[in-house]
Amino acid sequence: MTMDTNKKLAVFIASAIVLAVLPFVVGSTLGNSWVRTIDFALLYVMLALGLNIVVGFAGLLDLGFIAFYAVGAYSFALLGSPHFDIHLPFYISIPLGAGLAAMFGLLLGTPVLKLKGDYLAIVTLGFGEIIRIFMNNLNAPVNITNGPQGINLIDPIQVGGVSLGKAIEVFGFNLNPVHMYYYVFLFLTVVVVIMVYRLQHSRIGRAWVAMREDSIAAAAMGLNIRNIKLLAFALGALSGGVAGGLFATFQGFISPESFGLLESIMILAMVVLGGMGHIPGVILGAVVLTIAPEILRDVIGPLQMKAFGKMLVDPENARMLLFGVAMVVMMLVRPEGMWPSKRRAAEFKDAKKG
Amino acid sequence: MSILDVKNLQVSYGGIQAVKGIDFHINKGELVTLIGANGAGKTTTLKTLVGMVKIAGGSINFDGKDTTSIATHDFVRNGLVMVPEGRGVFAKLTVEENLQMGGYYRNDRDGIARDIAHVYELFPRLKERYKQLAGTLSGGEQQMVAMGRAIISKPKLLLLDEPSMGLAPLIVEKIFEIIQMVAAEGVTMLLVEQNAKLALQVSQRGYVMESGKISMSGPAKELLDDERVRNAYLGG
Amino acid sequence: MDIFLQQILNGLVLGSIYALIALGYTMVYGIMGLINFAHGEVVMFGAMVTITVVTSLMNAGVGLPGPMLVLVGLLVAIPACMLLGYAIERVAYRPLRGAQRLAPLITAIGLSIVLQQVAILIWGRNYIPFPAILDHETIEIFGATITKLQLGIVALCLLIMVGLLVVVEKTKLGRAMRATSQNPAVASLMGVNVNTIISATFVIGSALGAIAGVMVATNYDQAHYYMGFMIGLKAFTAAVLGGIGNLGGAVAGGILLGIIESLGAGYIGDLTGGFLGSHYQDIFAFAVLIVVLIFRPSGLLGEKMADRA
Amino acid sequence: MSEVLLKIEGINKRFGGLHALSNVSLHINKGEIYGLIGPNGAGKTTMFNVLTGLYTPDEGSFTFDGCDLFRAPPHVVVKSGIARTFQNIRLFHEMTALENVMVGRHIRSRANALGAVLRNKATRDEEAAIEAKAWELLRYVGIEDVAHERAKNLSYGHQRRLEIARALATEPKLLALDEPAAGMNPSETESLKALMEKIRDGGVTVLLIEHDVKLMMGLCDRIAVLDYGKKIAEGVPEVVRKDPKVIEAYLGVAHE
Repeated sequence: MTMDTNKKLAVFIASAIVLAVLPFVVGSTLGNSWVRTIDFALLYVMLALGLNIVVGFAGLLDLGFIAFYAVGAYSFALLGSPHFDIHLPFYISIPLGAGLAAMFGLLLGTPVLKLKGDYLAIVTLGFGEIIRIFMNNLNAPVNITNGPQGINLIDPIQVGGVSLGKAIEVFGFNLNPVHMYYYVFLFLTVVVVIMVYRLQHSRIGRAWVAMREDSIAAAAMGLNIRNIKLLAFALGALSGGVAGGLFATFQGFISPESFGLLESIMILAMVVLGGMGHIPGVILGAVVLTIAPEILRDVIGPLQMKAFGKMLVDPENARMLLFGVAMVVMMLVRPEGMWPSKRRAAEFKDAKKG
Repeated sequence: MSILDVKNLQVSYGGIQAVKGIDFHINKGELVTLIGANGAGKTTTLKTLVGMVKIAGGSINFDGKDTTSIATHDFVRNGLVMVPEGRGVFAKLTVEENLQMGGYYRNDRDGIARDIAHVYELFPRLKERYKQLAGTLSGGEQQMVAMGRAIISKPKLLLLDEPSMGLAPLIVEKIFEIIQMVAAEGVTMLLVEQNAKLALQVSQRGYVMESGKISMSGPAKELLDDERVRNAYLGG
Repeated sequence: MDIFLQQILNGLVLGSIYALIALGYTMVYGIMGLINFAHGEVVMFGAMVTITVVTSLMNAGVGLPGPMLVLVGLLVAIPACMLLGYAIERVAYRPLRGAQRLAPLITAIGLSIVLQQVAILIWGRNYIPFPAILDHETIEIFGATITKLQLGIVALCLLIMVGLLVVVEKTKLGRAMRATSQNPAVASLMGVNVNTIISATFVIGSALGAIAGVMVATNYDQAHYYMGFMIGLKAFTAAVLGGIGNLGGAVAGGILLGIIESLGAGYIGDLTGGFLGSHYQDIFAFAVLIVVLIFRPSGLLGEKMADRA
Repeated sequence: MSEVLLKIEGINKRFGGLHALSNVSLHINKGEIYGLIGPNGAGKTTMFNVLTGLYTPDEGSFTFDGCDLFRAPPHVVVKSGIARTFQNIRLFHEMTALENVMVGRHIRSRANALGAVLRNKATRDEEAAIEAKAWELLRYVGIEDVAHERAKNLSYGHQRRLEIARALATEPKLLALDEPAAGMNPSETESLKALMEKIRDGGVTVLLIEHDVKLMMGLCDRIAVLDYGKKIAEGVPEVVRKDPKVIEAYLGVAHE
């Protein structure tokens, strides 16, 4: 309790104001494509916080997390697009998708409970790939997912008869879809943040940490390790499912390509590089890893043109290369992440010493 | 002439001082025993001698050299060999392969072969089972493997950590016979044991360790008759 | 019946390659207890380097027969991959030994990405064809066909596996490797430099990976920067299937997985009444992996671990 | 005759070829301090792991306070009222002392994920109760002044006490302590002894594994001696101490 209440309140109000006007400031200075990037950053914050429950809190390495995002996205797309010509409103299809994702979480969690570390990582990775393979191929003989072509024309969110998919004018302000979705995403992100924060500081959050630190001692304290693990899987998947639904409606189009292993690794990297188990760190990780590549995309090309007069390295290539190098270097020099919790920072310090 | 000279040795383990400044020495050709209750710091002391645990203070002089900066895998070249607690045989290697591991650092094929043959003479039991996986041997036979392997390493000093641990009384006696046989080969040994009586019976000198310190030392015969040794184990 | 035999033959070819790569995983796992996530990339580099060497030799007008060209390519690719394997261990694993388990896994994933991107830088994003220098002459066995090249692949795999077994079982190095994997502390008391042994393990595994990479490239007539991922994952599955850490298990697991996959691909349509087609081939590996890990985590030939805490 | 709290009969546990426990039977009465001693490797800790559900025994029977706990998983064992500590102290090192004890309350509390997220009144009340109880236990073992320290930064003696407080938080009827005095100096050992007596007098039965026979003699109401996985003696300390089989197990057989 180092900050007094007034200071906290001031910080809170200041950040609320910043977050409220952010899309307009960014939109008018940098252009709406950057607002879109910020929207994606919020989606990734939700995803990373979800994965953080599994990896950061419970200490279970999951390399197939993107599967839950996919389940959420496909549920929304199938329930709100011309593909089956079902058009459920978002407030039904998003919870449905999230619930389905949570069920998949249990489905994956149940058989792999006893696996540890690397084995768990590989099996979850395999699970993610299986889901992707199914999405890619379930277009025949019965067309469910429309295969590699993906699903198009997914319904935008409708609030009180207003579609967020089209620009509108309110009091002379020109509201673009990217602006409107920003507020929807922001709202849900705040909900997810509150949810994970409260979970972390509850009996259940303590149980996760205890299990992560010493599962034998935790079992000896009467913790039902099986249920605690399953809960982590299900709740993580739930957040992933919500983010997936939002992704589908925001993009209006999804295909299996968006749900590859690299995406899983990207989200894991957000959690790890940000600071596993630490909510502010994970948020930072998600924001940095969403925005930095976009900046790089804008910078790498022109920089090369200036320096060498031609493109030596394709920007996409350079971006991924930097990402890989960053992962390696970060693990070697600062394995606790950019903004670790005090607890984790200490763990890593001790590991280095010992 | 002492082959090992330890002065004011201190070792810390995760904040706890396990060894709190001990002095001891071992002369060439001697069999010395270090006894004490569980947790007294005996095993830690041995591990420190072969570089498996870092020393926090004091000095170790082995064969005229300071050994505190030598890597564990170089000790055997210098003539210091340890048989760890639980004997440390490679369970999935055959008896013969285990013995060959004893000669790992040596380059004289013929010499190793001769020494292995010698070990088989000492322990005919091993010769019968040379192709068997060491993990399938009895505790006593495994001890023969561990000791035979150590002989092939040609140690100037052999450290034995709790050779009797977890074995039935009959086998324990067998093991002490083996230790005496190896001592008769002229190998200098430091024996760490919980079974105080047996250990002192086969040794020339002994040290008693209690909570990280050496509380008593002297000729083994004297320690054996000392009422305080008895008390250190069973309480007054 | 000839479809059955055909699928068995196909599976055998595929399985031998899996087995060769699985050996790399299983050796590293046996000695360090870690999955070398970047091993698939070593395989990819082996394929890429060989193709490059062969193509440049051909462009330079060197008039060697096809198999000789491939051999020269291999002779370049093997040391290159050995170096790569050595570097992977030094960069991703050695500094993190004793750290939390997550850390080396993540550096290895990072390194995989780096290696893939480097491959794109060098060779581009497209499939590169294996030059048509090997003839694909087929022979018939009871109505099923197999190319001579494929027969060669199987034979070479078997030869290498036997060679590796001899090294591990009969040489001083092999003995030290086995001793280290069982008890590194005692091995170091015997004078074994554990670091050297670990490096040797990576280097040998990488050499096998290089050879396997070339086999994949010749078998499918092409190579690609991303090829290491799927094949690596399947080979890992094979290693787990056989019992990770067990060399014989890796071989058996590889061949078994290859056959399961081929038979699965051949029959899945019939089995599911046409609902699932042969493009589901890839799920077999994962399904096998999951099933094995759940019901027999120690693999088919692995020993059951005692339940000591 | 005092009431039997824990009754195990003919327990066998093997690890591969090793017969770690052969046919061991123990009866522990309500309200006593019961000691389990034996040389290193005698099977004491294995016995403990069997008692607390970490190992599943091969044969035998195991009833506790009227419940059949044979092969029950750890969380069921704890729920029925057996709590333990570990020989090599297994705290949640990065959690504070207070949080460690709060984890111990897990089995006696019930808020679920939804409650945690909504933070309704029932959850808040329960959370407050958990914290209050944890403070009470820290005071009980005498370490409330380090409540906010991370467990790993505590002194050895404090860690031992914290582990006991954490175990007590599960409201055990039987508290099983695995070598609690290991690595302690004489004055720490003395005050630990006092704590154990206080716990017993508070109505909790205590089962104690110790290597330090001296400590056991003055503290335990009854003692059993294990050697090579077999029970070789049982009874009041004075008798056990003079048993030749016990002396032999500890000092070793003389070499004829």
